[in-house]
Amino acid sequence: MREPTVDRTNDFAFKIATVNGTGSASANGLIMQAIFRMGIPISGKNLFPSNIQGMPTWYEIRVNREGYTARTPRFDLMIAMNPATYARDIAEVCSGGWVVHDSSWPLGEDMGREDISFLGIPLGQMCVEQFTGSRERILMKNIAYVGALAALIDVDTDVVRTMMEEKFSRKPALVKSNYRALELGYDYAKDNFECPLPIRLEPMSATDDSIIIDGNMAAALGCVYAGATVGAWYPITPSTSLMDSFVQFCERFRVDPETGKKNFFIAQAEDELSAAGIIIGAGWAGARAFTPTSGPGISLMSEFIGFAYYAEIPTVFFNVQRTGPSTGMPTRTQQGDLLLTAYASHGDTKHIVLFPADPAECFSLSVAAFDLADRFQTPVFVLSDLDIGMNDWVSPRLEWDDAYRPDRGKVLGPAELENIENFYRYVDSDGDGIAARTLPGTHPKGSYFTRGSGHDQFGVYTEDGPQYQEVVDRIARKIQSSAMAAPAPLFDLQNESAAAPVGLVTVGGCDGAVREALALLRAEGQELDYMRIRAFPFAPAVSEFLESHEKCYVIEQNRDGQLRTMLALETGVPAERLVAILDYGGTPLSADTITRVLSRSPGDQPAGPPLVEVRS
Amino acid sequence: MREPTVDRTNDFAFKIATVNGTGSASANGLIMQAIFRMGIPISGKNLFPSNIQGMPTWYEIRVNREGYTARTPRFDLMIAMNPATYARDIAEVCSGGWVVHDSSWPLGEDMGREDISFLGIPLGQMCVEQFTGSRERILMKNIAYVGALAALIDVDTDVVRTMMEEKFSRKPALVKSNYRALELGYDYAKDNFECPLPIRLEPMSATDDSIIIDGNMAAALGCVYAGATVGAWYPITPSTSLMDSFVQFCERFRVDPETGKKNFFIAQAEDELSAAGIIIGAGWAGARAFTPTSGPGISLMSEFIGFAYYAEIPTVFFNVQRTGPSTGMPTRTQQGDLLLTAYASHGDTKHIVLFPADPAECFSLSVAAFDLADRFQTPVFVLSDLDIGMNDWVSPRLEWDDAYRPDRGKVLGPAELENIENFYRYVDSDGDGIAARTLPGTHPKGSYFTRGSGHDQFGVYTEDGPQYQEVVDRIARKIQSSAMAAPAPLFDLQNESAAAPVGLVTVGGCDGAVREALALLRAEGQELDYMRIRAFPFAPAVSEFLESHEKCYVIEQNRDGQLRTMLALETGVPAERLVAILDYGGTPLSADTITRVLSRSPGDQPAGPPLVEVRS
Amino acid sequence: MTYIKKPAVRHPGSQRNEVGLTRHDYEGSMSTLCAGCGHDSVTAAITRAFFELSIEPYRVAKLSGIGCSAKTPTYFLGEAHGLNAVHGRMPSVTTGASAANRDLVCIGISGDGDSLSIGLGQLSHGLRRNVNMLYVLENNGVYGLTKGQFSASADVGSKAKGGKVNIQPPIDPVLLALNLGATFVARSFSGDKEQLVPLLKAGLAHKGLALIDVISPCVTFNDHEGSTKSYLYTRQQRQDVAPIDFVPLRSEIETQIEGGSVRHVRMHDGSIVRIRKIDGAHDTSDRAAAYGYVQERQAAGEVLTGLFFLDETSVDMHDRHGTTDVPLSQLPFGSLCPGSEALTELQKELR
Amino acid sequence: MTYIKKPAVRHPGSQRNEVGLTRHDYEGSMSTLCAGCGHDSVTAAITRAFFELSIEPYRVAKLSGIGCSAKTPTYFLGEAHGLNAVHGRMPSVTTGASAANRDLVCIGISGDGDSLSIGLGQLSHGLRRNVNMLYVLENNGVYGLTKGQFSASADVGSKAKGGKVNIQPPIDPVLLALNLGATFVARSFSGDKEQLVPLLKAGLAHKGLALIDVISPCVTFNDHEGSTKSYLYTRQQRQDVAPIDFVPLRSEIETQIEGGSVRHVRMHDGSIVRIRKIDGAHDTSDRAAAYGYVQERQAAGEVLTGLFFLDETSVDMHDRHGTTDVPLSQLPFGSLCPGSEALTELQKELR
Ligand SMILES: Cc1ncc(C[n+]2csc(CCOP(=O)(O)OP(=O)(O)O)c2C)c(N)n1
Ligand SMILES: Cc1ncc(C[n+]2csc(CCOP(=O)(O)OP(=O)(O)O)c2C)c(N)n1
Ligand code: SF4
Ligand code: SF4
Ligand SMILES: [Mg+2]
Ligand SMILES: [Mg+2]
Repeated sequence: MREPTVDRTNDFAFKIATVNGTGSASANGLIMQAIFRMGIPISGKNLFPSNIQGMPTWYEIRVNREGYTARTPRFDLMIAMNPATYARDIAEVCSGGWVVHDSSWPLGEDMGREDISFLGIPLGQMCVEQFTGSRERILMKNIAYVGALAALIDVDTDVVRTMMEEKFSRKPALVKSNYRALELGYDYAKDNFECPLPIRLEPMSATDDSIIIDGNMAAALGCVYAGATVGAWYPITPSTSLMDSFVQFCERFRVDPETGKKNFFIAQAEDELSAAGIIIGAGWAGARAFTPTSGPGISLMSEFIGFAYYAEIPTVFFNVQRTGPSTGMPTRTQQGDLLLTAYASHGDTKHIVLFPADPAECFSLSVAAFDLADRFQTPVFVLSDLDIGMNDWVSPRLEWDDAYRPDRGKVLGPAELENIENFYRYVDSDGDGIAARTLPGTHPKGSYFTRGSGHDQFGVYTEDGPQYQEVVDRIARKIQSSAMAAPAPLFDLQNESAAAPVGLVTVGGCDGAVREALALLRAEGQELDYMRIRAFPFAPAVSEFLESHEKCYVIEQNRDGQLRTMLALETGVPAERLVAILDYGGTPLSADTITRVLSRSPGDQPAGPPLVEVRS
Repeated sequence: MREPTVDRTNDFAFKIATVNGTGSASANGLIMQAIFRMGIPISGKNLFPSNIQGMPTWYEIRVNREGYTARTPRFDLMIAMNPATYARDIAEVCSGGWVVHDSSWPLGEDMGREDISFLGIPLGQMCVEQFTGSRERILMKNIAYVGALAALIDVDTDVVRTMMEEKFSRKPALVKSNYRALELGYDYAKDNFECPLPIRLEPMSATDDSIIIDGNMAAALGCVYAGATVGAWYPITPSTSLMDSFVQFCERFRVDPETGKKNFFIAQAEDELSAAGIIIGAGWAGARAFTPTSGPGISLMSEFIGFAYYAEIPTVFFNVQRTGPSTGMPTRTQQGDLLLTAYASHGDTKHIVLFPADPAECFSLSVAAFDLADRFQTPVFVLSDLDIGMNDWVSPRLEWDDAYRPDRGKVLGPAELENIENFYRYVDSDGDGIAARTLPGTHPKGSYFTRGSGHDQFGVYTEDGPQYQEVVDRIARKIQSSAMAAPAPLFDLQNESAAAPVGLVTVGGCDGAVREALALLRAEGQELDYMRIRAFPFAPAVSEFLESHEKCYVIEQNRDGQLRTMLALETGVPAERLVAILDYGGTPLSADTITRVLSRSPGDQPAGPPLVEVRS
Repeated sequence: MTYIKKPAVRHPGSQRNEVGLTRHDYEGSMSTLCAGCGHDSVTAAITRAFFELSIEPYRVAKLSGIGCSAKTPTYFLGEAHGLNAVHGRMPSVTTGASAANRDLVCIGISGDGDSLSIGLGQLSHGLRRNVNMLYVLENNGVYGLTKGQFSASADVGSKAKGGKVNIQPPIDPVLLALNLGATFVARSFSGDKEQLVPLLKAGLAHKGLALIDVISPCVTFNDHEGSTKSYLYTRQQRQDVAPIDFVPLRSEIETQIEGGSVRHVRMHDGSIVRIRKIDGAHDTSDRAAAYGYVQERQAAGEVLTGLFFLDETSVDMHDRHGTTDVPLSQLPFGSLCPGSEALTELQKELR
Repeated sequence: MTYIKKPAVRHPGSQRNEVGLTRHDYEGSMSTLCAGCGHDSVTAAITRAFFELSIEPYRVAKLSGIGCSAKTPTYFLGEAHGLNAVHGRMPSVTTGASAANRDLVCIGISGDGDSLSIGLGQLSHGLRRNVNMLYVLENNGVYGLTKGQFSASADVGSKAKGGKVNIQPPIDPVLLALNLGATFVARSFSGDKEQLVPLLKAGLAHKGLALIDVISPCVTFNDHEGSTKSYLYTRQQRQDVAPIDFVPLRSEIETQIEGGSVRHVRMHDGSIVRIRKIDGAHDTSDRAAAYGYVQERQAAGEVLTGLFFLDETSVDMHDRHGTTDVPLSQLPFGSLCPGSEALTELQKELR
């Protein structure tokens, strides 16, 4: 039970349970955006089904005045609009919390929860009375619960109304009915309940320099800004919106206003193999090219990935991970493809992988990915996930330095070729493991034959062991050397001068939850250092961190502790010093998962679903 | 330089350099088989190009009275029939050795090798004189060098003649010309050189209980004996002959003599994805089904492999490895797919992998693979390689126990289903991690829906974290438990009671070379234990061995030390205690590679090509 | 063996078929597709076809790939084994299932994305193998499940919900199948049970791969004007060719024959397909004519439906291969393992 | 930019083309194929076609998959960039290369295994995209490089070297391409340079995907009696349809025209294809007629060669898409990156 004395203003979470395809998504977005505009740190997590219409769907909102907006599984308020999931939704409400439900038809039970308050609102009935046609009635019911919520937690209705005006600027009739529905809910709540509840909002100014964006959109923007011109893809959740965004941005920024001609080329390929082939061909011919996909796509692209690795062709793959294995849970998140991506394809291979933690990094690491791909002439993977990619995040405004110029790596152009005796594709003339390449169509002296079969340093076909080894050994050195050029790990150290006894290590979208746990645990008096890895192969700083801590907890979202595996493997730190905290049920990580393991007073920790697995 | 005092009888190696597609392959096979019939331990390694006609090809033969027949890179004699590779062939001959060449046209030089003897025989000229038509002349030149060799090293020509009679029993004319060609070479050598050379043969009886067989044929035989009925494949070197053999055996053993109907079904699929789909469908429907492929095929099958893993469908995949990455060197060997195979597909996956060392194990481990696949309801991989699969090996006669009955695992038939209340596909009723399955078409009560998407233990689609986890956690336990049922590692311990300070660890086809090195090193007085791993996930005995040795050398044929990686990862033994000895130039491993690193008197070791990489 | 389910409660008036089952026994779990989705109509037709053919559900294997269409096998024949493969790979898995057990009645459900984009190779080679199965392609011109991108069957110029216009020429599965040597090729419309049910029944009776392309509108992403896969367009532009009746083996052949010229085709299991020719123009045994006719009407903007081609001499995968009659999965081990003596004999040759 | 190679030694009598190069300049490294392999003849024809068209080799990108056929790009145009992709995936890589640089003259070489088995999807969808490339399918009915298994173009009943008989109906790439909306479809025979060279030249001039199916016998595994892809069979059963001449842009149009009815087709680059009709029966602008004709002659056991179909209004991938004229790979970064101000503007909408 929550202590009543705690100030819950701008510090609570609520969940909206509805049915897929009934228009609730935009109502929920409205709430998220309104609270954001009130300046309050907020996150929204959309738990949607792999279905188009009729299945249960949830939207979770957390506001936190201190800016901790990782998912929390503890909800103070449930807007229970879906009879099909009513029982389990009620069960998720914290003791002392509230349930808003549609009292138009009796649900009967309180499901044994006498510790929570039920706020019945005849939403359906009111909408039947006020609106005509089933479509409008269904849609407006969503707006009505927004209204009720506004009254209950003090959402600024002026802000909501402004948003409605912006959204329907060309359809005044719609604005009117939205207003009306908003009022319906608002007034009913005001009239019948003690508003606001203790969980309530108060305007702040914490989001003034922020935007709302999802990771896929940010990554797409990164592709545009990095100068990517060729994109190929095959639709797959949760990566699809990355290409949708890229298309939109290209149509906005890359169409010649005079001729209408396009400074980009996008191919919806027939499958993932073809998408991989297209970007490999484009990379070979000198364009910056990318494909967005998810786990099954990477599996299908495996053969091509090995080709690009061995033939040394720059390409960028976005893997927006979902819950595996196989088709798995396409609309749930996971970090299950770390191992696959790092070592994809048969034979000896190892790939550069970047791990963005949030949309802002989806933007910046996209740009980095293209630079690394060009510089190291190899496929680079950006490993995002469904939570980062598809959920709306409050993000600091993205920054762009106009001085940025792409690092295209060693590409010999016509002028350089004119002046050299002979061009040999795979000769490493300066010892950095990288050989210069040329682009087709530029100069007769630059020609060479690109192959995934055995070749010597001159690019000539070979079946000779030492000649073959010379090339693959150089490639291994080259990939390893990328560790110094790729985005460095980020640290939050207890003390700059000496290492804490215990380290927390994580990757990608776990960042928010781990930072929150870090603060809670430090507040308990624990000494902890924090490292978030941003690239593979690991930089020396990664080994140093692991070596300087007696014990590290490796927090990640998969069953098998894949990051821990890679750390043990690549750094040589004994696996027993790395303890995995694993969460792989498909929802975004919450700080509870970590504190439940690490807190000194675990009694205080709320019991949670058995989502956490600790392995050492 | 070889010491002249050493007895070289039945202890030497020679190499035959010819041109692909000129009929030398069968001549070389003749030599191999004749020496085998003389009872002498022998091995033949075919180094052929990825080409049909006209490129250089080599055949290496080693005889060793003590039975060490791993490849050796030191050749006492070169039969240099290919002018295009003459220079490099000569360079490979040991000091004090011999070169047989065709003196019909002058090659001019001794390539600066004054330390070896050149035995010129006008093979071409003799054949032009004795035979007509270019085809016959080319073919008979091969037989003529067999004749010369017979004289030089004392091959029993009666044995050779018998083989010719067997082979051409229906074409007496061919027998005659073969006889003639054999004599041509034999007589010339006898007349012109001091025969036999110090490297010579003497009949033994070491091979009386042996056969000559390649691993692919043995594996195919394993499939037949295990009762596999469905095979699907897409041709790829070096796996193709596995299916070719299976077809032949089936036509021999599996055709109803009366009706002519076939107790098997083989599909040449349109690609590897389809081959995987076919065996998955067949496994699901209750047949034992398999596909032979190589690295690129496994990459392409990755998505399907994850499906079979998660949907729990028994299937057997033969990966006859070749040199990667990508197309790599299709006619060279490597152990480059260990990591890929063990963790193939996106999401959390782990697979049962068996590692045969030679054809006899290709036979027995094939049978084991089908039993494990059925018992654990999962894909099982048999990881062979080009050397094992395509080279002719002298093998102890294969044994078969007629009491063997396939372990079909937990399959509920009509009778069992009749008697149970309800069937739920993924409920683990006895706690061993394995749930019973049913086959389509058997009983109404047995029906269930198989899916690669999220499902609960009842087989019902789910997007719920805990329900999803229940299933994937059980699968993880199930796969881990296979370690106790799979073929155990084999040991050769210095001393049964106490561990030696150093262990040698290897896998698959490295066995012969490592055993030879072991004997040499022990003869030097070194204390060494030996373990050969035969299955993944690793049995507890594997960890115990690693833990009980201060240092282990992990000997394998890939660039990145994949076995070492997997050992460090899965056993938790610190990586620094595992030192990799890596050989990945594409030829079968030789003992030199190991002794060059481990011998106390490395000065005595012959210098070799830079094929070895030591990494720790 | 035949297991007949005996439901505890008998709904009065619920009709029973020859194996004593009701329509209800052929249903599956509740559909989770959008209300009005064409695929649900196909499901209903499939349910009816199996019921009317009196096939016991447990003898059926129902397979699919991934997509809205691929979800439908859960919605019919709850007592049949089902399998959702990976996207686009249903044909190979069905090939394998049928290889292992030739007695299985195999039905594969696929979508246009599943079959014509990622799965085009598998569809084509499945056709070539003439796997004994009914292949239902629920064709809506879009990727429904991933929210409405164009599939390879979208017509040039057709507009997606977002306004994007398709610029790629479509693949017509009917023409493709005729081209690749398919032995049973038909098209129907999800909304027309009267045509679809007999086609499904004939397809089930066919020995070999029976491909039925079913125009099945996606109400959410592709049922607007300008889409040739919409309810409206299909209703307006449909032209039936060679409608059929299907008379199962065990039914008496009805004597009453409707007007027009009728051809009787005896299927491998003895059942009869009666093909009525509307205008005498189409002969279902002439592949080239079928191709030409479909192509010609297409050029005229019409969607031709009906049975286009049926190879009465069709030899299915197993018969081509010469597989034994007993399902391979049921052969006793003794008939598969040659035993130790044979091994000894064999090894004499390996010396 | 044009780089003209000036060889040190001029072979007397070696003819030079418009860009000053000799035939030798269009050669590559020595073939490693079997003596007599049909693929080598195709290589020679390709060499000649490029020479005669005076295309500078460095402007060409030559791509292939894996197979004996796929090896051939190393044997021509040594000064062109080449790429051996993975097996069956040449079309997608070529799509990407052409996407990045629309000025590249793309030629893709493939085999029947590469294109009709593992690569059937990529060929089909490459055709649909109408990538601007010449696609040469060296068709021998077998997998040469893996030693003679049947490919998907092997005819029913054809015998492999080992005696195995093919039981699957073949895929005819010509019919398939016509079916899928290809804009240039032809067939020739590796042994007939007089027909093949002009076809290759026309294919290079075509804007869009020009598919030429070249019967190219595998002397090692499929040149025996009973193989329809053998030298013998092809020589005997060949029938030419609509032979063509090709007149490059820069050549004067010859005034002398051979007998018979001749149609001139102007290609996008201004060059002319002259199509002679042998019997007046075939119109290369009629897709349906082409399909019917090929199918009909095939049924009669004939191998029809020549140009079957040419869509003069072909709009290639880039033009359909509306890509800018400058190769994307050459666009300056400034024209690609919207810059910080645009980002600030954009983000105003994200609040
Ligand atoms: C390998 C892979 N790529 C992509 C996807 C995503 N995906 C799921 S269904 C689908 C398309 C479905 O279209 P269609 O087959 O036409 O079925 P419909 O939903 O229209 O019935 C796609 C692209 C996937 N599941 N697997
Ligand atoms: C993924 C993959 N599977 C199989 C192979 C083996 N393979 C190489 S070439 C080839 C077939 C070649 O046939 P085709 O394309 O007809 O060429 P041809 O040799 O007849 O000219 C095959 C199966 C491969 N290289 N990669
Ligand atoms: S999205 Fe379209 S295809 Fe999918 S269920 Fe809805 S209507 Fe049917
Ligand atoms: S095997 Fe056949 S296709 Fe390959 S090179 Fe030889 S003749 Fe040509
Ligand atoms: Mg569809
Ligand atoms: Mg071929």
